[in-house]
Amino acid sequence: MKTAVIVFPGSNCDRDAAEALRMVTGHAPAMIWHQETSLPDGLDLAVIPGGFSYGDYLRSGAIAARSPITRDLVKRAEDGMPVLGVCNGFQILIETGLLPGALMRNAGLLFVCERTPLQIENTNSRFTRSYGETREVTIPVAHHDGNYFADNETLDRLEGEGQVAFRYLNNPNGSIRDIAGITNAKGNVLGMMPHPERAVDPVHGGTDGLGVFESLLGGTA
Amino acid sequence: MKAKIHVYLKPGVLDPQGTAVANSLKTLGFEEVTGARQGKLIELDLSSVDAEEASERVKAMCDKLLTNPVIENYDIELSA
Amino acid sequence: MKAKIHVYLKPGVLDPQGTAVANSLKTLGFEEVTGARQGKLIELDLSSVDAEEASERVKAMCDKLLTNPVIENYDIELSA
Amino acid sequence: MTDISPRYAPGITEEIALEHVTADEYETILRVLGRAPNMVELGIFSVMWSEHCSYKSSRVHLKKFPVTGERVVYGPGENAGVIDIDDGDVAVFKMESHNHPSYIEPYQGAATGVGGILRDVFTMGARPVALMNALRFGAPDHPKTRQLVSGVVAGIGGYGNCVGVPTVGGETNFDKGYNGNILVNAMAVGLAKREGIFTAAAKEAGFPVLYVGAKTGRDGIHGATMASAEFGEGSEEKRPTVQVGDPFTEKKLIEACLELMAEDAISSIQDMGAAGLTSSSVEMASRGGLGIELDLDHVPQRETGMTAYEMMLSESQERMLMILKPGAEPIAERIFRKWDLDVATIGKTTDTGRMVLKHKGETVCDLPLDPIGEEAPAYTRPWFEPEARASIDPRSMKGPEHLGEALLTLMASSDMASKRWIWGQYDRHVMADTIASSEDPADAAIVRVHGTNKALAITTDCTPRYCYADPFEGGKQAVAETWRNLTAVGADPIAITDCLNFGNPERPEIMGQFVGCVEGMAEACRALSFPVVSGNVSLYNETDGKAIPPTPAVGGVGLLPDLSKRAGFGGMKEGDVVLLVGE
Ligand SMILES: Nc1ncnc2c1ncn2[C@@H]1O[C@H](COP(=O)(O)OP(=O)(O)O)[C@@H](O)[C@H]1O
Repeated sequence: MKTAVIVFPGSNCDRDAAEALRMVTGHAPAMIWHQETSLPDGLDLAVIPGGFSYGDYLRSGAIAARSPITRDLVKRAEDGMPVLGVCNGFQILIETGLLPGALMRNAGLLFVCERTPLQIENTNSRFTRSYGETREVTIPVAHHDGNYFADNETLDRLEGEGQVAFRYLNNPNGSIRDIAGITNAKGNVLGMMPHPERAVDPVHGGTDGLGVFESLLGGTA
Repeated sequence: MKAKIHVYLKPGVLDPQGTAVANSLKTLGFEEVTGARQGKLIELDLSSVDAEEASERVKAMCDKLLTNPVIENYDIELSA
Repeated sequence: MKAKIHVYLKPGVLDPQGTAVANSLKTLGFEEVTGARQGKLIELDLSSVDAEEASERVKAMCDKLLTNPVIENYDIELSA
Repeated sequence: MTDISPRYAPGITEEIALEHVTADEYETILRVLGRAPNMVELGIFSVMWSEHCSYKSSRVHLKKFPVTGERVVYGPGENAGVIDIDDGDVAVFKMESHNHPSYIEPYQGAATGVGGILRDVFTMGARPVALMNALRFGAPDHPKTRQLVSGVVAGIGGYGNCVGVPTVGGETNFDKGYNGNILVNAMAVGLAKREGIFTAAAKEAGFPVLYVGAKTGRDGIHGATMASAEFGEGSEEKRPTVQVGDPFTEKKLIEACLELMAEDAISSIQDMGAAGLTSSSVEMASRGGLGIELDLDHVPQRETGMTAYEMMLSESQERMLMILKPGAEPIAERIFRKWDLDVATIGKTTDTGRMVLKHKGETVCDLPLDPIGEEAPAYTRPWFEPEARASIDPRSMKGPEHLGEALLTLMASSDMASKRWIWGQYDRHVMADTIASSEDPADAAIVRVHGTNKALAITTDCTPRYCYADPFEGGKQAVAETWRNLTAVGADPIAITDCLNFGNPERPEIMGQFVGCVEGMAEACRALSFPVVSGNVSLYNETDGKAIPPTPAVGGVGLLPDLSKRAGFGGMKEGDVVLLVGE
C-alpha cells in the first residue's frame, strides 16, 4: 500500500500519522511538503494530519486549503483517490470544499483535549469496515475549532446518503447533530476531528484508532 | 489605498463567542445589552490606485480567502 | 440602539495573523497587498435610548471587558 | 581600538545612568571603560547586570546546590540541564518563570513563557517532547483571579498546543498571598542524542554570526528607558508594548533549527531570551573568550526607524542567534527560507574580546566583554532566619466531629479540587508518546522516549505553605516530594530543575526565606543524589510591600528503563491489600 502524508508549516501530527501508517501498512509513507505541486503517482491514500497549518490564522485550515499541493490533492480526490483528513486535516478538507459545512469555534469556547466515545454510523465505508460489529470506539480529540455546522438541507443529505461516519456520544464541542466525521458523496474522502493515530498502541490507553487505517488496507470498497 | 473588511457571522449561525460576550457584560452590570455578535475586522494596505479596480479585487480576495461563505457575510470600505 | 466596536492591535504590537493573511493573499496573486492587520468586530444590541449615555457605557464595556488596553485600541460607532 | 562615532559619543548624565544601574555599578562601569558609556552601552550593562541575567542577589547561594552526578552531562550554566538516559540518549530540561508579564497580560505573558522555555531546550539540539506548568494564583474569590486563571491557561494551551508539544502535567495552588502577584512557571523537557548536543560558547574568531527567526520589533521596550537625548528618530512609537508570542513561528523555528543541526553547519547557538540580542551576543562571545562585531543594519526589523538601543533591548520572541562554521551560510539560508523564516548574517566573531556594534555606518558601541562577566555585581545581601513557626502537637488538636464531612471539605478546597478545567485545555497526547498525563492516576507524567521501550517520568512540586512556615524544611520537602512522585511511578529519579520565586531580596527576611529554602533543597538533593542541573530565579514578586509566599518550584525528571514496569494508583479492586510504608 502506497501512502503519503502532507506536511504544512504548522502541521504537528505528521509524524504521528506517519507512524500509524507504517505500523499498519509496513511501509513508511511519503512525506509531501506543501510547496510541492503534485502528489506521487499511484497513491492508495493521502493523509492530511492534525496541527495548526499556517498557524490556523484567519480560519483553521483556510490558508492550507489554498496552498500549491492542495490543488493537486483536490484534483486527485475528485478522481477517487482516498483522502483522510484528521483534525486540522478535516478543517482543510472543509475549506477546499471537498467536504461540506464549516468547523467553527467550540461551543464552550475552550480548547478540548479528551478521550471521546464515538458511535460508528456507517460500518461499510472504506474507512470503517474493519470495525466489523463494533459500533462504539474511544478516540481522543484535541481542538479549538471542531464545532461542525451545516444547514439542515446539507445535514439531511449527509445523513440520508450515509455520509456521517462518526458521531460523538458525548458531544465535546457543540457540533450540530453530534457529528464528529463525515465523508464525501463518493465515500473516498473522510474528515474527522478525533485523532485515530493517537489510539494505535496499547500504551496510548487503547487501539480503537487502528480500524480507520486497517479498513483502508483491503483495497477499494 | 486602504481597505477595511468587516466579516460577520450569517444570521442563523450560532455565535457562542457573541453569546459569551453578552452574558459577561450582563454579569458586569451592563443590563442594557440585549445581544452581541463577534466578527472580524481585516485591514489591508494596497498599492492600488484605481478605486473601482481595487474594490473588485478586494471582493475577489474576500471570496477566495478572507471569508467563508458557508457561515460569513462581509462588507468592504475603501479609503485613500 | 446598536453599537459597533472595532478593536485594533496597537501599532508596534506583533500581528502574526495579519502577516499570514498578507502572505497568503500575495501567494494567491494579489500582489497589490502590502500589509494586513486583523482585528475584532463586536456588535452590541442595546436597550438604551440616550445616545450620550450609551456612548459612555459602551466605552466602559470596552475598558472593562471587551478590549485589552495593553495591546489593543478601539473605536465605537453608535446607531439607532 | 575602534572609537565610538561622534554622534553616539557618551553624553549621558549621571542622573540618567542611575535610572538604569546603581551608583556602585555605575562607578564600576566608569572604571572598566575609562570613560562614560553612551546610551547603547549603558543599556547593555543594565541588561547584563539586571537581576534576571546576572543573578546578583542569588548567585552566592546557588553555589550550594550539588550540580554533578553520574548522569549529569551539563549542569547549570547552559541553556538547559542535560542528563544521560542510556543508549546514547540524553534528556534536556529546564523550568522558567514568566510571572510579571502574565500578571499584566495573562494570555500573552503565559504564552511567551512557554515559548521561551521551549527555546532553551531546542537551542541545545533537543526536540521538545513535554511541557509542564506550575501555577499559583490569588484567592479564588479575589476579583482578578478568574480572569487571570482563564487567560494564563488559555495562553499556555494556545502556545503549547500549536507548537505541538504535549503539556503533560503541572500543579496549581490558590492563596491570597498571590493576589497581587501570580506565578507562572513553565518547564520543558526535550530529547536528543548525546553527540547531538549544542552549546552557546563561541569557539573561534572569524566565524559568521547569524540571526534567524522572527523580525525584531519594539516589543517589551519600556517607555521610561527611552528618555535619551541621543536619538532623534523613532520617537513616534515610543510606547511600551508587551511581547506577543507567535507559536506558529516557533514551530517552524524548532523544525528549521533541528534540520540545520543535523547538518555540519552550526558552531554554537543561543536563543534570544529577555533582552535577546544583547544577552545572546554577549554571552556567546564571552563564554568563548572571544569578541563579537555586529552590524545592526542587517538585523531583520519589523518596524521602521529602530535605534541601536531598541534593537539591542528588544524582547521580540521566536529569535535565535547562531555562530556558523565558515561557508555554511548557504545551508542555513536554504533551510530557513524553506521554513519561511528570516535569516541574516549580522556579524562575526573576533579575537578582540570586545563587543563592537555598528549602525548606519557608525560605531555605536565598543565594550570590553570580560568585565561584563567578571565585574558583574554579586551581592551577599543581609538576611536573617525567619522566626520559625511554633510547631503544633497533633495530639493537642481535637479531631473533626464528622470525618466524612471533613473529607468532603478538604476535597472541595481549591488546592485539592479537580484541575480538569485547566488540563482539559492542554493537548496532552500530541506526539503520540504520552503514557500518563494529568488525567491519569499516576503521581508523575510519563512520556515514552520515541521509538524505544523506555520513558521519562516528570513532575513539578512545591508546597509554599511549608516553605513559609519553615523555609529549610519546606525546601527539603519540595525536593523530597519530587523524588517520591518519580519513584511512585516506578522511575529512577535523576535530577531536578527549579524555579525559585520569592519577594524582594533587599529585605532581610525575604532573603532569609530564600537562603533557607536553597539550603534545605541542597540538603535533600545531596541526601538523595538528586542534583540540580538547571533553574531560574524570580525575585521581587511582591506588591505594595507584601511578598508572595516563598515558592521554590521543583521540576524533577526520572528514567523508567522498561515501560512495562510502570506504576500508578489506578485499577484498585475490592479486596486489594493496602500497605502503609515509611515513618
Ligand atoms: N497547571 C496544571 N497543568 C497541568 N496539569 C495540572 C495542573 N495543575 C494540576 N494538574 C494535574 O492535575 C492532577 C492533580 O493535581 P494535584 O492535585 O496537584 O495532584 P498531585 O498532588 O497528585 O500531584 C495532576 O495529574 C496534575 O498533573
